[in-house]
Amino acid sequence: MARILTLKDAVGELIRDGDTVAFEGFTHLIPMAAAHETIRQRRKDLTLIRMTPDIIYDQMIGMGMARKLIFSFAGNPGVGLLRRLRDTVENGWPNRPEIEEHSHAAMANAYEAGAAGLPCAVFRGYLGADLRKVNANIRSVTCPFSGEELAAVPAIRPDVAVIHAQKANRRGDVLVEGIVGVQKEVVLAAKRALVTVEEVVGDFDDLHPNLCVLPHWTIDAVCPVPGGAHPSYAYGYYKRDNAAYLEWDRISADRDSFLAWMKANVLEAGPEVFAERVGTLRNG
Amino acid sequence: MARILTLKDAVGELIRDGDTVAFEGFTHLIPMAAAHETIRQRRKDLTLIRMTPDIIYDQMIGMGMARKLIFSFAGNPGVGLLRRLRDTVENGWPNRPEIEEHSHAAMANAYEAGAAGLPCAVFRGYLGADLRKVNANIRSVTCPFSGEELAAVPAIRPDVAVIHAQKANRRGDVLVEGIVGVQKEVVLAAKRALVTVEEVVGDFDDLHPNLCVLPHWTIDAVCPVPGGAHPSYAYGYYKRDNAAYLEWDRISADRDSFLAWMKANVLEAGPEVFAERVGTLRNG
Amino acid sequence: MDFTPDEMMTIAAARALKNDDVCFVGIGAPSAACNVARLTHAPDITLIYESGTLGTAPEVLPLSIGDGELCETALTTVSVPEMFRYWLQGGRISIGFLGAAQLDRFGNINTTVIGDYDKPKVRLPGGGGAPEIASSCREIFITMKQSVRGLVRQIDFFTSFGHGAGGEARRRLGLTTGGPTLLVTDLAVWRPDPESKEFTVRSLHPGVSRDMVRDSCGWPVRFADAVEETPTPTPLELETLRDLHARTRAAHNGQRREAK
Amino acid sequence: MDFTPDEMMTIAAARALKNDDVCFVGIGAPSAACNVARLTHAPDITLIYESGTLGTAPEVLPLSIGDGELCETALTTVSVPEMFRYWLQGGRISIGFLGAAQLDRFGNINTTVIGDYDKPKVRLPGGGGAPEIASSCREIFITMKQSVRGLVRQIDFFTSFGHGAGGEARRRLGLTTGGPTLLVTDLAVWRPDPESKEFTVRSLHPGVSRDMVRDSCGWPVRFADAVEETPTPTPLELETLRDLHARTRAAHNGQRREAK
Repeated sequence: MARILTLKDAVGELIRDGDTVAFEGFTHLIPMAAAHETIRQRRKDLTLIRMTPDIIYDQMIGMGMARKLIFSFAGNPGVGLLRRLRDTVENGWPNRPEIEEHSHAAMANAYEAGAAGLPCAVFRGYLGADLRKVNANIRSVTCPFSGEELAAVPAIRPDVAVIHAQKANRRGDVLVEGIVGVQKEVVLAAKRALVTVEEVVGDFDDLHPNLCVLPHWTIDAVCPVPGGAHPSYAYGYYKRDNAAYLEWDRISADRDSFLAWMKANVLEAGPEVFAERVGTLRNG
Repeated sequence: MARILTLKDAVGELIRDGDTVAFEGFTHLIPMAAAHETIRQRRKDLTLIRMTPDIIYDQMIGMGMARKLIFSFAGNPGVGLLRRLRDTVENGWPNRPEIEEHSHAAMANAYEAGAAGLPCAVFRGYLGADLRKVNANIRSVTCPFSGEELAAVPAIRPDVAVIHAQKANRRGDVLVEGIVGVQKEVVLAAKRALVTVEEVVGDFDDLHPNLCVLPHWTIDAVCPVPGGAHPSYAYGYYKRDNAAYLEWDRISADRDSFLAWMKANVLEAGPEVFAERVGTLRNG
Repeated sequence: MDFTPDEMMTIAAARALKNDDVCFVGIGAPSAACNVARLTHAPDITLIYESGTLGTAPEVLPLSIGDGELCETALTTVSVPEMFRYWLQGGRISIGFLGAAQLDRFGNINTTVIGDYDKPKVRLPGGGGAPEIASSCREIFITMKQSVRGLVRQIDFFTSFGHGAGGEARRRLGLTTGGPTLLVTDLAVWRPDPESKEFTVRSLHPGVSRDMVRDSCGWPVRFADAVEETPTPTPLELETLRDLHARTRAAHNGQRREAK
Repeated sequence: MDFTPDEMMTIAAARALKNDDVCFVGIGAPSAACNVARLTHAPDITLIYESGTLGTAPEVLPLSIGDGELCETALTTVSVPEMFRYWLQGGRISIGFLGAAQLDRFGNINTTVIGDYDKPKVRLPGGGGAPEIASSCREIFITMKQSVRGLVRQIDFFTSFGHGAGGEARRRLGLTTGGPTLLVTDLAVWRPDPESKEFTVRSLHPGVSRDMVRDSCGWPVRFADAVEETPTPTPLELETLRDLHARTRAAHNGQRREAK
C-alpha cells in the first residue's frame, strides 16, 4: 500500500545496502532525483539493473556504489560513451563491478517475465551473437511443439524498483504517460517500489480507461519531486535538457571534475533543486 | 495495408473454406456482423478459435461450419450454457467437430505468443488440472535456471483474425477502447485481419499517445458496420443487449427454432440490420 | 429482519473479505458478495474481473464479467493477456472467488463436464480463468448452494485443483499458494482442516441443523469441535445487498441476475 | 548543387527506403536517412523507434531514441516489452537500420568492445536492440563512414550477426530473415553478393575512385561487374536534408546532432 513520503524517508526505508535495484525509465522519466538521494545516503554493494545505464548509473558507478551491473546499452544518448562506466570496466576505478550484459530484447523480456511472476523469459534472440559466450545467464529452451531452440534469460526480480512518473492521486495510484518504457513491468517485478512523481492530484476520475496506471497496492512509497527526472524529461511537464547530457561528457571525462561535481550538485544538494533545474525547460 | 471495403467483399476475399479463424472480442466488441456475413457466404470446414465461444460461435456451430473448436469458456454470459455447442458435443448435431479446450490463461498466453511471433507460449498453468489429460497440446518446458516445470501451449496463429472496434481513420488505422481483450494480439497473430468498425473518421490526431491502436499496415480490410457488435456492446457507442442473450437461450433450445431464427435474421438479412438493432441501446 | 438462505450465504461470504484484499472475481463467482463487502466493511477492497478491469466499483451487478460499467468504474482496464500474466500469474491477487458445478470436500472444482469428458452427459462451460485462479491467488474462497449433486464425493473432472486428495497435495505439485481456505454455502461456513485439508463446518447459519447440512451434501460431513452459529445478517448488510439487487434489476430491466 | 560525402551517404540510404516500408530505426542509425525518405519520395513510410513510438513523423531529428517529439508525432506509443515482442520479434518490420563501430564484409557488426571482452581497450555502448533487430527484420540496411578502423577484416565481437562467414550461414543458424542487404558509406553503395554474401561495391558516389574506397576499407574490396555512379543528390533531396538539419540545430540550440 502506497504511502506518500519524503524522498529522504522513502529511500532510507526502502533501499538497503546489498540490494538489487532497478532505476528504470527508457530515455524518459529517468528517476534522477531518487538516484541522487540514494547517493547521498551512501548505499553500497548494489546490483544495478537498467537497460540503459545512462548518466544516472554513470554517477552511481563513479561513486563506487555498484557491486554488479546488468544492462543492455551503455551510452550517453545523443552524445557518446559513458566515461565513468568505461573507467570502471577498463581501469577498475573506483572498483570493478561484475558485468552481466544483455540485449534490449532480452532485458525487456526479462522485466516482462518478472512482472508475470515467471522464473525466466523465453524469446527468439541472440542468434549468432557473442553475448551468449560471455554471459552464463543466456541459455535456451526447446519449443515442445516446433522443436525450435529459443533463448532464455532469468526473469528480473529486483529487491527495489525506482521510477519517476507524471502524477499520483491521493491514494497513491500512479499514472505514467508517453514513452512508458518498462515502468509498469519493473514495479510489478520488484519486491518493493518507490515512485517519484511530478505532482499529487486529488483523483484520476477523468482518465481514459486504457492508460498505464499502477494501483496503489503495487507501490510502497510515492514521493512528490517536481523535476525529478532532470536531465531526462517528463512528457507533459518539461523537455529534455540536452545541454546537460553534453555537459556530462565533459564533467565525467576526469575523475576529479566528476567528484567535484558530485559533491557540489548531489552530496551537498537536496531533492528540491530539481524543480529549479527544469524551470526553463517547462512546457509553455 | 488496410483497404476500406464492404463487409461482403471483405469476407468474400479474406475468409476461405478450411481456414483457421479467430473472431475475438472479450465480452465487448464481439464481431457479430462479420460472423453473420460469414454464415451467409456459407464458409465451411472452419477451425473456430475463440476464448469464449458465446452466441457468435453457437450460431456458426449450429450452422455446421466448424471442423474444430478451440476455446476456454463456452457459456452464454449471464445466462447459462450454450445450447448449440452442447448439441454438437453431446449429440453430434449437426456434426461433431474436434475439440481443443484450454484455460483462459493458456489462450491469452497463446494469443500473446502468436502476436510475438513465437511458436509456443510458456506460463505457469494447468497445475493439477485434468485438461492436461485430454488435450495433447498442453505440454511443458523446464526453466533452465530454476528447474521449474512450466506449461507450454502452441501459439495461436490464425489464418484470419476478425474483430470489431470503435473506429478507424481514413488510412485504416484502428482504435480499440475500453475492454480491449485480445483484440490487438489476435490481429498481430493472424496472417490476415478483418476489422469492422462503428465509424471511419478523418484522423486520430487528438488521441492520447498510449491508446490501443492497430496501424493500417497490420490490417487487410476495414468495414464500417455500425452496431456490428450487437448483442455485445461497443464502449462509447451502445450498451449490451442483455435481453438478446436471454432470448438466445430460448431460440437455441430447439434445432428448428434455431434454424428458423438463423434464416430470418441472418441468411435473409444484411449487415445494415445491425444499426437498427442497437438503435434503442445507444448511449444518451 | 428476516432473510433468505441465499442472502445469508452472500453476506457470510462478504464478511470474509478484508479492506485490503485484492479480489479476482472469476467465472460463476458471486460478485454480489464482493460488492456487498465493498459497500459495507471493506470500502477500499480492490475488485478485479478477468476482462481486464482493475479496481472496479460497479453501482449494479454486472451480467457478464465484461460489462461496460466494470470498465467505466475501474481504475484502469488492461488487456486480457496482461491480466493473466502480470496480475494473476504475477501473484498480485490475494483472494480468488470461485463457484462450482461440482465440488469435493478438498475444494477441487468441476465446471467442465458431467460424465465422461469425451461423451459428456452435460457439457458445462469449462474452466475459463478458474484453473489458474485456483493456483495463482494466495487463497481461494468458494461459494455455492448445497445439493447432493453439487457437493459430491468424487468430481467428474478436475477443472481446477483445490487440495487434491488432501494433506500436502498442493505442496507436492509445486504449488506455493494457499488454495481453498473458505467455503460458504447457503447453510454453513466451512474451513479446511489444517492437516487433512478436508472442509469442516465451522458455523451453521441461523436455523440450520446438522442434519440439513448432511442431507444436502454428498460426502460425510465433518463438523468442527466447536460449531458456532453464523451471526445473523445485520440490517446494514441486508439493506446493502437488497439495494444492490434492486438497482441491478432496475438497470437490467428485470433480467436475470449476474451469473457467469 | 555542391554536397558533402555525408550528405551523399544519407541521401543514398534514404533512396533505398520505400513508401510501404516499416522501418526500425535502431541504435546509432541515421534517422536522418529515414526522415529524408519520409519527407521526399516515401511520405507514408512507417518509422519505429525502439522506445515504443510507432509511426513517428518528427519535425526535427531526435537526439535520443526516446525524445518527446517521437511520442508526440507517433500514431501510438507502446511499452518497450511490447515493442520487442509484438513488433520486432513478431516479424512486422521490413527494414532494420543499423550503424556500426566495426563492420566486416559479411555485414557482421560490433558495437560492444574494441579488444578483448573481459579486458577491453575501449568499452563501447553494447548491443541495445541490435542483436534482435539483425535477426528479426526482413532486411538490414547499414550505413557508416568508411575507415580502416571501422570496416575491418575481423570484428572483435559479434554484437549482431549479419551473414556470419558468408554463404548460407544465416540459414544454418535457423534464421529465416534476409540479413544485411545494403551498405551505404560516404563513398559507395554496396550490396551483398548473392552467393558469397560478401559486400560488393555497386555504385561509387560522384567523384569517388576505386582507390579511395580501397584505402578506407580494411578488407580487400570487391567491385560488381558493372559499377555505376550513384546519382547526384537532387536539389529537393539536398534541401530536405539541410532543412531538417537546420530545424534540428535550431530546436536543440546548436547541440550535437542525433547519435544516441
